[in-house]
Amino acid sequence: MDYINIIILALFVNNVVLAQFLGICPFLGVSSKVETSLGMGAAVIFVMALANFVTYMIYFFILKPLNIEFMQTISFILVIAFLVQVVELILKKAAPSLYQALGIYLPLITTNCAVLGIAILAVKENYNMVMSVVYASAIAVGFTIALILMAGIREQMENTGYPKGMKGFPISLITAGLLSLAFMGFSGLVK
Amino acid sequence: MAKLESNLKNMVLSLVLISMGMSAALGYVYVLTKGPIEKANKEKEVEAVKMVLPDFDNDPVKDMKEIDGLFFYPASKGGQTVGYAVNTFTDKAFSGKFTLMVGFLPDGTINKSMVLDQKETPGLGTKMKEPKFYKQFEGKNPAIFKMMVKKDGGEVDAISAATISSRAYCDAINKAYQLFMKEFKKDAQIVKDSTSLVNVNETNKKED
Amino acid sequence: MGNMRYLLNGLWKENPTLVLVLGTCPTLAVTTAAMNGLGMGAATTFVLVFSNLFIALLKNLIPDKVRIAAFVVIIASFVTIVDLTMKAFTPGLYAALGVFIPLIVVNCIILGRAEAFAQKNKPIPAILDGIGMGIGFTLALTIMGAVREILGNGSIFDIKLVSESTKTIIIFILPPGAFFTYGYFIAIKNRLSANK
Amino acid sequence: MNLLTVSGSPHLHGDQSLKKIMWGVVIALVPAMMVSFWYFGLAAIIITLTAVVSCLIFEYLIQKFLLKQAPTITDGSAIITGILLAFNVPSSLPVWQMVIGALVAIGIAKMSYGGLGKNPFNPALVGRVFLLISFPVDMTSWPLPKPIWSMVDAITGPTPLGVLKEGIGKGDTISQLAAQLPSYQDMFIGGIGGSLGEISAAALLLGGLFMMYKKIITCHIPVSYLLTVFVFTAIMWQINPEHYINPLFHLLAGGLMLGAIFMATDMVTSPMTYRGMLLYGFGCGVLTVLIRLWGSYPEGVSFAILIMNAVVPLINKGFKPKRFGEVIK
Amino acid sequence: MNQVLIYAIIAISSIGALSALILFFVAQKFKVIEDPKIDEVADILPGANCGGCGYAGCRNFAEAIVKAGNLDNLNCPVGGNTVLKDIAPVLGIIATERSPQIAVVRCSGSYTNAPKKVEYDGASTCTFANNLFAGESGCPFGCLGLGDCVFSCKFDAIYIDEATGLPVVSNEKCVACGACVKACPRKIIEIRNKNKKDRRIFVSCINQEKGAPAKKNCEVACIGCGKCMKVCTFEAISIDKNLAYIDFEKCTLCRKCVDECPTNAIIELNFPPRKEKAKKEETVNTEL
Amino acid sequence: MKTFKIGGVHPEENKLTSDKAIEFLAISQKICIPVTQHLGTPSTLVVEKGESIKTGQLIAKGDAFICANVHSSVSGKISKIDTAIDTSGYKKTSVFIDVEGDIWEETIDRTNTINKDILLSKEEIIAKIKDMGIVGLGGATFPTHVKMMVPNGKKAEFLLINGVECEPYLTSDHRLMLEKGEEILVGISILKKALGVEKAIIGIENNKSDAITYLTKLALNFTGIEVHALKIKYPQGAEKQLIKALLNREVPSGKLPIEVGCVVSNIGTAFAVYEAIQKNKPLFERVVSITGKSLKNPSNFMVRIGTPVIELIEKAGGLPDDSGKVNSGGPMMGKALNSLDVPIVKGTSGILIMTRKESKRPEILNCIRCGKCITVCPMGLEPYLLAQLAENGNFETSEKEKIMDCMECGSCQFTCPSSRPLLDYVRLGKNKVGLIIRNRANN
Amino acid sequence: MSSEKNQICHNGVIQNIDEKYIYVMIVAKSACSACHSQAMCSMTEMKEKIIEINKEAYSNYKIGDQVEIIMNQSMGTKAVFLGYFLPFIFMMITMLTTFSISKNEALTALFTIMILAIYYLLLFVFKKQISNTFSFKIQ
Ligand SMILES: Cc1cc2nc3c(=O)[nH]c(=O)nc-3n(C[C@H](O)[C@H](O)[C@H](O)COP(=O)(O)O)c2cc1C
Ligand SMILES: Cc1cc2nc3c(=O)[nH]c(=O)nc-3n(C[C@H](O)[C@H](O)[C@H](O)COP(=O)(O)O)c2cc1C
Ligand SMILES: Cc1cc2nc3c(=O)[nH]c(=O)nc-3n(C[C@H](O)[C@H](O)[C@H](O)COP(=O)(O)O)c2cc1C
Ligand SMILES: Cc1cc2nc3c(=O)[nH]c(=O)nc-3n(C[C@H](O)[C@H](O)[C@H](O)CO)c2cc1C
Ligand code: SF4
Ligand code: SF4
Ligand code: SF4
Ligand code: SF4
Ligand code: FES
Repeated sequence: MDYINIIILALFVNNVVLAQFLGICPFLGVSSKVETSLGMGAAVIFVMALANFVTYMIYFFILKPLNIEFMQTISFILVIAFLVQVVELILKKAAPSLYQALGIYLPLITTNCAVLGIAILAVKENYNMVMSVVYASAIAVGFTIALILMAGIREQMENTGYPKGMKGFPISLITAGLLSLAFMGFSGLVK
Repeated sequence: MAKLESNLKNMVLSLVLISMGMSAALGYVYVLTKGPIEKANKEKEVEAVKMVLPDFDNDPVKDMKEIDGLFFYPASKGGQTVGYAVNTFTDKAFSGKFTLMVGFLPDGTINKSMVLDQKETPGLGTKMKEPKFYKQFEGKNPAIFKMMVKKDGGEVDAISAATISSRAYCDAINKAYQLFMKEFKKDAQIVKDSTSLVNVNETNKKED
Repeated sequence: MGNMRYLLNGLWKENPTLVLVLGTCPTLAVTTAAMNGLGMGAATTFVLVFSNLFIALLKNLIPDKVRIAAFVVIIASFVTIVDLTMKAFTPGLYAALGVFIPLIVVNCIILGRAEAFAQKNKPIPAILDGIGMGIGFTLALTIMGAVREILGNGSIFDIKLVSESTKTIIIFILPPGAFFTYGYFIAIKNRLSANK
Repeated sequence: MNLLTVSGSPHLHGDQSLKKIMWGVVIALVPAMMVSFWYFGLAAIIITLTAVVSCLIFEYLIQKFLLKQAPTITDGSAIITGILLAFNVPSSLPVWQMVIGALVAIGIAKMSYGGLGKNPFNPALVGRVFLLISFPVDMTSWPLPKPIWSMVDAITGPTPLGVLKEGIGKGDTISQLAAQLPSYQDMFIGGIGGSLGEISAAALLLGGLFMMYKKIITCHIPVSYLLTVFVFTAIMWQINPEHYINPLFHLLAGGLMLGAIFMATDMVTSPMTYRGMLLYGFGCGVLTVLIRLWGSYPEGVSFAILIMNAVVPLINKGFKPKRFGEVIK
Repeated sequence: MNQVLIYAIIAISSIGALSALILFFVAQKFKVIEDPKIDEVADILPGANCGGCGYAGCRNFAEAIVKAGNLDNLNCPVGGNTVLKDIAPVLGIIATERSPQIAVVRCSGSYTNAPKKVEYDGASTCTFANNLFAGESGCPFGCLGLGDCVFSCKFDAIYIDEATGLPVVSNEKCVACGACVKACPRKIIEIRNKNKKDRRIFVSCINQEKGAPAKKNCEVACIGCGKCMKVCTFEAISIDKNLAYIDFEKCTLCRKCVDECPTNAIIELNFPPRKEKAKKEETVNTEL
Repeated sequence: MKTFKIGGVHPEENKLTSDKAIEFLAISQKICIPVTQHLGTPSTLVVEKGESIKTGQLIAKGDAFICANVHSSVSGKISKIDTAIDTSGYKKTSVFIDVEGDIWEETIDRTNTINKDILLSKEEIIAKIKDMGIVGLGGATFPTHVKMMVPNGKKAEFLLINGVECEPYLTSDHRLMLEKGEEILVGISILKKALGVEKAIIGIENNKSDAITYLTKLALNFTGIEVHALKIKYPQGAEKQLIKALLNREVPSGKLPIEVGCVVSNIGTAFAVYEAIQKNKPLFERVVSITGKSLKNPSNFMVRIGTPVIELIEKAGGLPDDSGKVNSGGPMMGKALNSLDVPIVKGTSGILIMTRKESKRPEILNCIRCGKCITVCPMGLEPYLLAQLAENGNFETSEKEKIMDCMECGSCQFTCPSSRPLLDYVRLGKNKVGLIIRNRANN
Repeated sequence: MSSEKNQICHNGVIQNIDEKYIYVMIVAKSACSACHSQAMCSMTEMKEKIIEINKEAYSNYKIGDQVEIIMNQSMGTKAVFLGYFLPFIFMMITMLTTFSISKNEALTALFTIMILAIYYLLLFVFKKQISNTFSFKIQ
């Protein structure tokens, strides 16, 4: 039941955004509309899973055998940046129309430090390949959940209006704080 | 100087050159820091062992033994065993797992203990790093000291609002103690009654 | 000399934490204590200054299309250097900052990018801007760390300000407290700037 | 001569008003308040007063000086927040902590968003959870009720849910714990350990019925909430009655009644259509049981409601009323 | 140790080479077909995205400028002439001078001039009130005073004067973006030349009723008597539908018409006071 | 008892004048008849200043498709043709007549005999309805002859007669049913013939039980006319709600009643049709309730079109001192008048004088998302959201949220505990969205 | 009318027209415009995207025209499904099954990459059909 544990932990108890503080920038940036955040979420899930898959291979098939684990950061970030472009390229080649419909989310993902952060954490936790990918996907789903909840609240706020002084980041951060407060209720769900 | 044009040759060349330069620099820094990093890591270990045991003159890290996931560091002074430091852990903690270093005197009495690595809640679970909590274990022999929080019928004063962490602390020490007794029973003096325990404590104090 | 303004820019007007709101993750994650904020700020400043310098120097050697890739390599290298150095010489701080040291790379790509994009290609302004941004970041993080540490732990730079038994508002060193502190910090900054 | 007034239709207004609603809730809270005063004595009165007064003061100050709005403290909503905040803490809570709780409830949860009606999260619950996390020791030491008008420190003891969590955590079975648990009659009428407002299910139900009679709330949320908790716990109970206690206990213990009747029904932070309300109640129920049975907190009501508060905008977006003339396929 | 160094160099260099290849590929594939001038122009524009130029945002405006290739009939109200001057070299042309403009409220139906006949009690929006009724004063052309213009202004340049119930435009803040003109359901606000020292002369009324009914609701209504037209030597004044209008391109600010108007419907702003006629009753004075 | 399913409110009924018989109001000396009194294209004037005219003479002609004739309600001399303010205070072209005597057109049958035989054919009936300037008297003043012309491909199955009068205070339809029951039933038979339907149903709310009994008894003598009692609930009189209540059919969004085989007409319209067809009498007078809590003498008057409102008020005891608002129509849908000099028009079903206290709206507070407005909206809309969207200028979303379905019944604003001006903003939104839709259609 | 509800609209400028397609350049705004780091976002150099639209029925446009192109929201959901979600599912399934059977990471990696390659190959093969479902329209 390790997998279930990992998943629940990643989704709720240690939600990336609300408890681990990764991927805050897109969380604050792309959470103004529910529809957009859904699309962004799906892209993040795929890219995170793929990125962890690839960085796992880089780490255990290249860096570790060669004894150059210290190159982790530099190789991971390069790999992730190019992975995103490759996905873009493949999509463009394989299904141009599809690519047109959703390519806009991809570039944003690279500036998301969750992708790199989770890749590094997965290596640190010594997960095996499958676990590492499952972990990354669950984390990304957790990200999507937080993103959608936030987007819902922000859409509502746009309609009701809120104080001028809180406009923009302050109100988003306070809302994120309250969400994170609520999510603390999940603590201890899995040990 | 004019900017280089973006053709294939220039692009590959410049990127490869930059990569080479940077990775060379990196490799160099790695080589430079490798020693200090290892030293720092080792120092942390030795430091911890020193913290929990009386004076010794051997290199416990060299003699370290791993048994069932716990690490035993035997310490001796002048060839005479003065105790064992055990790197133990618990996964019953509030936030998963934490690791402790606990020092046993040859008779199984706890000399000192310290937290190595933990993820407990700041301000709650982390209170176990405060003397008020860990002092209560010092000089106690688990054979006669009920290594449980009072709520569970033991003798340990739990940290308020962090019973779970306190319980886990006991669990980690107990785990170390059990294994220690199993593996090193042969050369440990088993304490029979509390009087001799007091004596042992007194001898300890003198040594300090 | 007009170069001073590059330096001051990052301190207040374009403070990376409070105005540009970049590098939010480390800002929220490591400010549980003033010391951590200071450490993180110093590490970032180092990377920022050196990568700015390198990029400014190498600018003309790098064809446009591989600019980003080259920047990534340069920045990631400096980050790794910081990472290794901290691991070797300040292991305690290194443990506290954890995964957020390697993540400097992501933030610096964004910050450095602004630098490169603005075509401020002279090394001196580039360094000054890096220093300004770095100090701005460090100051913001340290102050936030101090506030959270005082409220949540009753101490500052690990020096206890209140007696052991005094109850502190623990939530400030937990995730929700991070969001609240950051949110109101920006609100206050906005208000101060607006009054000018 | 008096000028005639011109305005768009309608020219009539019904007899519902915000003030009537809010003061109606205050009245509905009175029975439970009386019970708490009876059992916890002067301490309860002090805590309640502190909470209410500080909520009012903070609301006034923030509106006046920060938001520059006309203060609206007479609308009664801050009083409700104050009372409910007090209802959610033990009577032994230090007064200064209560003031911090009120500041958080009003300052962070309500006024940051612009005041009444705009907050996505329930202010009283935000205040409560903030206190719970910040001061876990004080927030979980419950004075046992003793109906004397005195300030003498009461003995602290665990709540029924606390006993249960502790016991099950140690590996005890329900029958072993039965002796430590209060009778259902006590739990219904009052006189068990706990926060001010949660000790008497009867008084809370009375308030709830009053609010339904006055059409302040509808039955959708409380019923679906309580029913979900009942069914879920009943299933677990059937599976292993020695590990999971019976559903009746869950209904009566802790803040469930208080939460289901007074806090989950806060109209500002709950869905607007009946179908949405049913889903919301269901969600609250499931989360409450999850946290109670498997989480690290003995009580999950506050967190469950707060988490569902976050989902409310999505529910409102997804559950529209049935439009007239809409063809249902 | 050396081995590690070599591995590191090889590994990263090969990743570097690979990425350069991919990037080259990508760069080839996705050449952006865009006139670089657009970026240049967009950089010069103020970036307020106010829409005053008639385009959805500054970038759209930049596109339009580059597409048009000249600056005729294009104007950025926020940046004004300086911006256009800066843009001109990008396009390789010389900018034509444009006189600065400002929003002008053409109604003087204050509480005293046009007393309330009924009281309005409803949502504070001019657009709705305009649909509902003629207005509190009964003038079906006059300002409703509910501030749709105020809400539409992005520059805080307009506010409702409590004493008169009429909007007042700030000389300094208004950038003549025209948002308020669009917002006003009665088309009371007009963008006019700012002139030297912000001096302006205009007919502060748009009531097209005949004299008597117009005067019935408001003392300072234009009754279309034509006296001002006769006195104007520059043919700047025209009368249409019982209403005088002063063409700001032709007006020379001689102020003759102001004295002539029997209802004081013509307003002069920011002129030094005159000796003989210093006691003009209702000069809607903006701040300053 | 039947009623519609979703939404609705129940304001205090206050039918002060339900037992006041209809009185004829003496003809005023100064009559001012607006040239356009219906929904649709304006009519064109056919008389000139100085001309002498008779009661019932045509003064404006409706040529366009949705347009109606206007007839003089008095005899005398046209003193001027000028603009006069309408209920909103805007000026509309009107005919001013100096009254001299009361000389009717000769063709009009002024006897009281009830004429039951319908001699005209379907087409002739419609043509005559058109001639006589009949418009719907239920409030919308939609030209009735247009309604009778069922579009190709659609078939009318039922004629529903709206005797609901769900607005508080108003009693003109109620009195008409009691006093002119027989005529109304003949009128209904005429409409049935014009539409070619077999069945007509009269829906009456239960607070008019005397009318229900009376009409039920009378209807026995007519074929295919039924009377149904309805539960008291506002806005049951709205046609979509009435159809839902009587037939349990729902008119789809944006569609007309004919989509579900119905045509809805008001009681007053049926009576006007009777007079037009059987008596040759154009629509130039109507029943108006004048009512209000502090009014001395609330009454039901038969009033000539063009009579100034102030005359009715004088007749009913004068304007009370504490008057705060004078409405044309009921308190829920009526329009507040800017001036008491405006004339009674075809669409005026009542004049309601509200006291100062009643007419002041309560203070507007923040929306507390209580959802009560959603619960009461008979169209299943979310008024709080529509109002917010309109306030923020987000009209695209408003359209998607079906703002155009709102029929402006005001139930939402009536109920809102924060007394938000919901309908004000919804109207604003409808106005803008309507413009957007029209622009789109034109492109 | 009814389809208006769920549409994604973009403003764009016609860049080019050939026999079959109209090429419209759009500014990728929906996500980026909301993001505060957009000014600095650079990982790809494209803030603009070129969209191909089947030419039939739109013959009267010329280069430089400002147009609005629309796509159904449901199509967007479908696109996300096809582009990200389905490959993700395939990837997970392959990985889990291969690993639980073989317990060999290298093999698992190989299979997973293969499956992804096959998936995109399939997308490539069915390019035509897909582009029919996902075509944009000019409004
Ligand atoms: C945010 C938060 C963090 C907590 N962290 C810990 C912790 O680290 N260690 C712990 O033992 N209990 C922790 N607790 C408290 C437990 O949930 C539980 O209440 C406690 O262990 C049992 O209470 P007691 O010690 O008073 O019996 C935490 C509670 C909260 C609200
Ligand atoms: C533009 C328009 C066209 C209409 N066309 C018809 C029609 O062809 N047939 C019909 O029976 N009613 C027609 N109606 C009348 C409406 O169904 C309705 O009876 C009228 O608007 C008055 O209804 P109300 O008082 O509920 O608002 C039309 C109404 C409008 C506004
Ligand atoms: C909210 C609302 C309430 C209405 N109430 C009534 C009513 O009580 N009686 C009535 O005859 N018409 C009422 N109407 C008008 C009817 O919808 C419909 O227009 C009328 O019955 C059609 O008949 P007519 O064309 O003969 O007027 C109401 C309309 C609305 C929108
Ligand atoms: C039925 C009902 C329940 C309420 N419950 C709460 C509550 O749980 N917490 C609270 O702070 N305010 C409550 N209020 C008051 C008010 O709605 C609340 O302060 C708003 O959330 C503030 O915007 C309640 C009001 C009503 C009418
Ligand atoms: S006053 Fe009008 S024209 Fe002037 S800036 Fe404001 S909105 Fe634009
Ligand atoms: S000028 Fe126009 S928009 Fe402004 S308050 Fe007057 S009527 Fe309203
Ligand atoms: S006025 Fe419109 S929105 Fe309000 S209840 Fe009536 S139909 Fe619904
Ligand atoms: S009835 Fe009023 S307060 Fe309630 S939801 Fe509707 S608008 Fe808001
Ligand atoms: S710092 Fe921006 S996503 Fe983490």
